[in-house]
This record gives sequence, structure tokens and C-alpha cells, in this order.
Amino acid sequence: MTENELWFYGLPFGPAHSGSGNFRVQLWVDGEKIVKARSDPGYLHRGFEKLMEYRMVWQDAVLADRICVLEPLNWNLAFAEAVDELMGWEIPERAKYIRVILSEFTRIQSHLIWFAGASIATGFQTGFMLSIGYRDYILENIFEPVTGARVYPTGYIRPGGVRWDVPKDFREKCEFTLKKVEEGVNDLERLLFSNSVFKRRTQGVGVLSKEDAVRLGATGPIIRASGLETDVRRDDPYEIYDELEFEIPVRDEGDAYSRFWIGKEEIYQSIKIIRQALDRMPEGPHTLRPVAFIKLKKGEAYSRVEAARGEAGIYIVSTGDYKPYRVKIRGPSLLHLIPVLEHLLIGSEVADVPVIYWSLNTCPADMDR
Amino acid sequence: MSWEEIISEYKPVKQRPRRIWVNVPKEEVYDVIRKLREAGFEHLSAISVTDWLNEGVFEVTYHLWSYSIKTLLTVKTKIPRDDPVIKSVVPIYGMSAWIHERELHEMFGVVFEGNPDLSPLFLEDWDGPPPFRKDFNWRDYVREKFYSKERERDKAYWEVWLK
Amino acid sequence: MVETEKKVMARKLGRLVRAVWIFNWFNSCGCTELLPVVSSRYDMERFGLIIVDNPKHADCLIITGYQTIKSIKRVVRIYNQMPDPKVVMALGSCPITGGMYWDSYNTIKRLSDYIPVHMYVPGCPPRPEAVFQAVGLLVEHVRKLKEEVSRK
Amino acid sequence: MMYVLLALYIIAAPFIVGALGILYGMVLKGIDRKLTARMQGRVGPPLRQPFYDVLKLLEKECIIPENAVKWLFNAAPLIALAASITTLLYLPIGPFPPLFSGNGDLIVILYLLEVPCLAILAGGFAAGSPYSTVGSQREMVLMISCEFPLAAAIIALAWKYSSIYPGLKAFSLTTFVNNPIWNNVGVLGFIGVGILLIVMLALSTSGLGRLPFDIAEAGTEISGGMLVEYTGRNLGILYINDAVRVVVFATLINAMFFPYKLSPLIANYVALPLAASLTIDFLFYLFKVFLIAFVTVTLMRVAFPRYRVDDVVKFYWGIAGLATLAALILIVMDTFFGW
Repeated sequence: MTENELWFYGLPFGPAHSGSGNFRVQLWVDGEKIVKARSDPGYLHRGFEKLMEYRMVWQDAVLADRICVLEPLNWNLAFAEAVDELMGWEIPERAKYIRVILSEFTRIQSHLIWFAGASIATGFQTGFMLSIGYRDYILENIFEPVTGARVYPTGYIRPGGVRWDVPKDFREKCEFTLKKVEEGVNDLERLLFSNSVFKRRTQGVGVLSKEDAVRLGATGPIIRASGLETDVRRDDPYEIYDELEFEIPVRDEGDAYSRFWIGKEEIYQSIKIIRQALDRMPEGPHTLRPVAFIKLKKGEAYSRVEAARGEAGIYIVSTGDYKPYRVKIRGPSLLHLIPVLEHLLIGSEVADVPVIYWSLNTCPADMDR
Repeated sequence: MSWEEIISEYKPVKQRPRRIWVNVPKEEVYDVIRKLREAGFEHLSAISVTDWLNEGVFEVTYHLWSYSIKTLLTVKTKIPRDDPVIKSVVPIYGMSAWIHERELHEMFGVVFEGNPDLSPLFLEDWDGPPPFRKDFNWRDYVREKFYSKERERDKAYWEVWLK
Repeated sequence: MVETEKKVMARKLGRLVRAVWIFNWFNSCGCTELLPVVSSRYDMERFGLIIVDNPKHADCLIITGYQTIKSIKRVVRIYNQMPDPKVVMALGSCPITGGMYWDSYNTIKRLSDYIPVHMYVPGCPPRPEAVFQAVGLLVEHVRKLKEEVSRK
Repeated sequence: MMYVLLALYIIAAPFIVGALGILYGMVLKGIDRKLTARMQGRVGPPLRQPFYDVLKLLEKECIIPENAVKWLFNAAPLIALAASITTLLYLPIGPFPPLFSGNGDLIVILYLLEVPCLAILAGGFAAGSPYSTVGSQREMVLMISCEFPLAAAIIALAWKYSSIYPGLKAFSLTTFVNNPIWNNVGVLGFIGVGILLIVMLALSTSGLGRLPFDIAEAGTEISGGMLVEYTGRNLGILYINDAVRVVVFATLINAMFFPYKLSPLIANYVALPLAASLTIDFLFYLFKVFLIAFVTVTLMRVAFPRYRVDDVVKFYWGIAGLATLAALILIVMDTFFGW
């Protein structure tokens, strides 16, 4: 704080603000220009890493979906991966395919929420209504029949496989949903991504250069929009991603529009992945037995998963007990919301704050943990 | 210097493809990480601290990823628990390291020398010790703070935990 | 005197339930299930419920999910900013007992210790239908209140 | 006797017009919400939902912020509503001539349109909240940038009238209504007036503070802007004012560009009594107002996100300003060359 800043007045953005999630950025503005921004997280801090130390591993698997409500299955997957790696388990093929399909559906629905956020940020009600409406197809046709709940799968993807096999009409349901989702994304492409006002609002806003993206620790769609072709699914493959064919969309501009665009292209890629996985899915057991009471081996493991908003990592340390000794959760939003957001906000205008905030595809819950 | 040469003297352990773990003494960890950054490990995935209460040490782990080599290299080091001071990696990794270190300072009380800002991040009006330390009995704290002995509904929490 | 006060209250509530403006205190859990309620799938606007951007325009505060020590202070402040008559609805199991975070050092365990809560909707997170049922119960309650007043 | 009736008319008519403006504005609001919902694939609220909203708002507690300028804060909504209804008195309601008219009533209307904005703006500054201050600043920018195209459009049309009918009052809406502009121009002028119509439609969207120009309220940016501190009765009055202004703008555009009546067309075939023709024209007027409101409010809201404040300025000073100038030149050429 220098003396000069007394002349600018403070404008809080959030937490009780429909443009933000449960998160606050204190802005210091000069007219409409932002001269300083400071993130203030912690509204959702629950101490997950400590909670997990106090619970058994199979309880932690249930807890893991709550890390980020917008994509619970990806976090579930990350935790299951970490335990699998620690135990040295090779899980059944069918379980791998189910995991991949569900993870991709989670990515699609998370991206649809992202576009709803983009629409809210620019005051575009129609886009919001459509994206959330189409997201409901996934919740109702995939998540509810498969995992038993619309949002939280309560540990469906668990260490050693998945909790139970998919229902018999899974394939038909997936195909129906994919058709609907494709329809929805095509709609959004016409309504949102070709909309001249939306382009005007997002193009050239919040430009993040490649060097800055690497330096500030951006991952996932954010860094791909800045021109670095990287994806955990390809670089550090888990499950069956090394057998599947898919492209990694990359753009060089690094502005808000290209970030949204990457999200849209990723939905198409996810649809492609799901179709491939459905074709190749083998019959067989869905889980290793017995997996109910897991006594962890002594050791440590670090699992990385490409979540919808970036790299999700779980570092697990065990001393050979039923409970993990230490769990570290690496959420992508922590870096996106604090260093990247503060960097992008300086010099931009108040009107652009929601656009920049939503273009980072963040989830305050996985930042605070 | 290639990255294999840098870590070869510290006996790296290869867990599986793309996962390498290495133990480095406290004094050399900053230099090793700086060299690794120059050798291509440009992404700091996470920093973590493990509290080994019985040995009286904090184990600080740096998970480094390289976009070109495509390997996750975990650098581990141990610092004494009663004097938890370590040199910050902010000069190497910039603001992404800053935020991890700020969080660990709050949760474990580890002091990172050279970090520009270690102010509290998540907790507000916190009156206990750093909460992720193993010697902080979390459940006792919660019971004292949130559950009252007098209230009928809360009695179960007291009775079960006291056993 | 008390009777007239009751009558006034019943009239006010009767008008309130026909056009409930909701301020949603975003806490991620319930928020994801509140989005379908707003959007084209369940469309709560057909019952006159809309989301407003500002607590001062709101009649109903929906608190979705756990509250941490940091956020409960803001909730109390938002509650005080809302004009009377106001209703508080808590979504999810966490505001009732602490839910999954019953032993977390940073979440509060019972919302009604901090602000008056008129309705709890259990679930983790509650389904969209549950939100509608809650609103239906609210309307029913007001109708009974009105009948009671008019009978005397 | 004559004078008593006249006095009664003068006293009663403003109330009737005001009531009509409020009622029809609310109905339009209901239709707008319903149609928006249908276009977004929803069911939408019942048509009478705006009435429920207002009744509820009038019942609610009215909070006045501690550091607000109380009298200004409370007076602003009333001034806004009064000014909006006064504007309506200067406008012809369908077949009925305006209550007040004179030599330059268009200029009065031009300024009366700004008064509600000014009042809310003053109320926003008086509220003493950073959000409402930012909102008021934005509203000021919006008003200033709208001014030029609006004035230029009216001057272009008035100049045309003064050149065709030197004897008539050019700046009077009565002239506009009696001589529809489209009948008096050639091809070039037709294009020019078309441009002016589009500019006026865009101007009325921004004058109403609706998407894509609702930068002063901007829910997700500054959470309600100028209205952020208003509650209860005050908010209810502002809500009504918002509804009335839709009618005001639609009526103005109707009078300037579409002052046609349906009754002469029907009278060709069937002889109509006076009351019947007045009713038909009045209903036709309501229909035209609905159409204009549908274009300026509902369609825009469904199809566009919000502009940024500097884009709005660029739009009005740049595109809209140039377009009105081009229209002016076209109309001038039309007059001189008579194409």
C-alpha cells in the first residue's frame, strides 16, 4: 500500500455478488480502471487434508467428491488413482473404461456450467438457461442411473475399481445424452460464440501470455488458450487415455474468448472420447476384490488428473495404516484465482472483472479445500 | 547440465515411468531446484509439508513437472520441527510458489525465508496453533468450540469422544 | 391490537409468497442444484420466484451448504441488510448438523445458532424438487395463517 | 357549464393517462417476461406477475441507508415517476391528441425523457454506496452519449417538415401525427428515415436501461448499480416507473414514425360510429406499442449480452451519430433533388 492508493477507492467484488462465486477480490479503482487487486479466499475452507487424515481410506473416497462440487467425479478419480498407485493395483479393464466415460461426462457438464457463467458475466440470460438446461441431460441420464445421485457420486469411483457395474441400458443412455449435448453445444456456438456483442466483450480481454501462464502456474484450458500444448491426459496418461485418439485444442491469443473457445472444443473432444470408449468397452469385473477395508501400504504416491479446470493432484503419504498419514490436495483453482487473477485484473476495467473471473473456469471450493 | 546429472548424486528412486523421487539435504535444496528449473522443470505442481511428529521433522516436498521431459520429479527435504525455516523458492518459480508457501506457512507454521508475503490466507480470527500439525488435537478443539455439554443434542458428541 | 398485527402480517406474507425474490448465498454445494431450478429445466420463475443480485431487494435468503467461520459473518450481515418481512431457507445437511464436516475446525455446526432459519431442506445436495416442495410448504403455511386470521 | 367540463377534463385526464400508462406498462412487462421465457425454452411467470411484484414491494420495509441524503434519496423515485407520466401527457395516445401541446413540445419531450434518469442518478449518488456511485457515473455517460443522436434525429425530421410545410409548427408532435413522415419523402428520404427509425429503436433500448445497454444496473458487475440501496416502497415506485417508460418510448416512436390509424381503412367498407372508430384506433395503438416494445425490449434482451460502457459510448458517438448524420444528409438531398 503506497500513499497514492488512498486516492483510489475500494470496490469489493464478492462474496455476496452474483458475478462471483464464494470468493472475494478487493479492487482499488481509478474511475473504471483497476490499479490493484487482492484476492481474499477462505470462505469455503473446510480443512479437507486434515479431515482425510482422520478417516479411513474408503471414507476418504466419499469425502473426495466434495472437494469441488462442479466436477465431483474427477476428484473422486484423482483420489482413487492415488490409492491405486500407492497399493500398486492394476484395476480391471472395464473399470478403467467406466472411469474414463464418467470423467469425460463430468468434464462436459463442468464446461457447460462454465458457459453459463460466461453468459451470466455478460448478462446473457439465454445462454445461461440453455447451458444449464442441457447439463441436466447428463445429470439425469448418466449420473443418476449410474452413481445413484445427481451431483455427488458418493465415492462411485473408488480405489480398486468402481462401486457397482453400470446399468444395462448404459450405452443407449450415453448415445442419447451425447446427441443432446452436441445439439446444445451447436446451439451455444451459434448463440454465444458467434454473438458479436459477446465477442466484443471477451476478445482481447484478460490477455495472458505464454510466459506468464507458465510462471504463474496456470494449467488446463487456461494454459492451452495461451498457446502451450499440454494435457495431463496425453503427457502423463492415466487409465486408458494413451489408447484413445483425441486432439488437444490450442489457441495463441490467451484472451478470455479463446479460453471459452477451448472449453467448447474440449466438449467436442470429450464426446469423441466417450464414443470411442463405448465402442471398446470390454465385459468383465468392475472392481478388484476384496476392496472394502483397505490397509494402505507404507509409501507415498502423487496422482495427477486432468480435471475440467486444470491439473488436479493428490499426494498421499501412508505409514501402513487404515488411515492415510497425510493427504495434499493440489487444486487448479488456487493458482488460477490468486496469482493469475490478480495479474490479469491490474489495468483492466471494472466491467471486465466478471468476464475475466469466469473465463478462468474456477471453482472456489477446490481452492479453499 | 542435464536433469539426470543434477539428481544422480542424491540416489533418485524411480517409482514408475514419469515418477521420480529424490531426497536432498536442506542446505542444497534451493540450488538443486534452481538447476532443475533451468534444466526444464518449469511447472511447480505443488509444495507439500508432512509432519513427522515422532522423528521431530517436517518433510517439505516439491513436485516439479516438466512440459518437455514429461516427468514428475519430487524433491524432498527434511527440516527440524522446532526451527522450521527453509529458503523460499519464490525467486525461482515466482508467484505460483508464493501462494503454495503462503498456505503452508498458515497450516504448518513453516517459515519460508525470502517470501514477500506470508499473511494468513484461509483462516480468519484463528486462535489455535497451525491446524495441520499432528500435535494439534483437532477434535478436542472442535468439541470445545462448537458443542456444548448442556445441550441435549450435543451430549452424544461429548460422551463418544471422551471414551 | 395483537389481532390487527397478526392480520397485517398475514397480508404481508400473503403478498410475499406470490412474488418471492431470492438472494442466493453461493456456497458451492447447493448452488449447483439451485442452477437447474433457475434454468429452463425446472424454471422457478413460473411460480414468481426470481434471483436478484442484491440482498436489499430480496425477500428470501437461501443458504446453500456449509458455512465457515469466515463466511457466517457475511451471512449475518446480509441477513441484517434484508428488509422485513424476510425468510431464510437452508439447503443441505451441512447447515443442520455440520454434515460431513461435523469435526471440521472451520465450519459452523448449526446455522440456527447464528440467524433465525425458517426452513431446512435436507439432502446432500437437495434435489431441485425438494426446493419446490419447500416453497410449496411455505405457501401452504401462509394460507393456513390467513385462514386462521380470517376465522377470528 | 362548458368551463366546468373543461376543468374536469383537465383535472381528470392526467390521472386517466397516468393510470393507463402504469397499467399497460405492467401488462407489457408481464408479456415481456412471458415471451422471454418462451424463447428460452421455459414456461415463464403468469401475466399478472408484475402486479404481484409491485404489491409485494409496496408492503415491504423501506430502508434508508445511514449515510444517504434522505430527502433526495426518497424524492428521486417520485420525481422519476412524475416526470415519466408528465411525458406521457405530451404524447398522443392513439387517436386522442396530446393533452398538452404547443409550439415546441418535442423539445420539452426531449428534456422530459432525461428527467427520470437524472432523478434516479441523483438518488444513486445520494445513497452513498460505491456500487450506486459507479452506477450513477455510468448512467451519466450513457445519457451524455445518447443526447447527440436523439437530438439529431429529431432535428432531421423537424427540418424536413419545416421545408415541406412552412406554415406548420415543425417541432410539434401534432405535425408529425397529422402528416406521417413516410408519405412526404422520396426514395433517398425513405432510406434516411429508415435509418433514423433504427437509431431511435436503439436509443429507446438504452433510454430504458435494458440489455444490451443496461450498464448502469449491470447485475453481475455492480449488482444493481443505482438501485442498489433502494428497498420496499421506493423500489416499487422505480419498478412502476420502469414499466411506464416502456410505454413512453414506444408511444414516442409510434407518434414519430407510425402515426397511422386503422379506422379510415375500415371506413372504406363499413360506416363506423365515432366511438367504434376510436376504440379500434386505440386498440391498434396498443398493438403497435406492444410491437415496438417487443423489438426494443424483449428481442434485444434475448439475443444480446451486455455491452461494455466504453463500447456504448463508441456506439452512440460513432455508429449512431454517423448514421443520423447520414440520414440527415439523405433527407436534405431528398428535399433538394426530390427523388
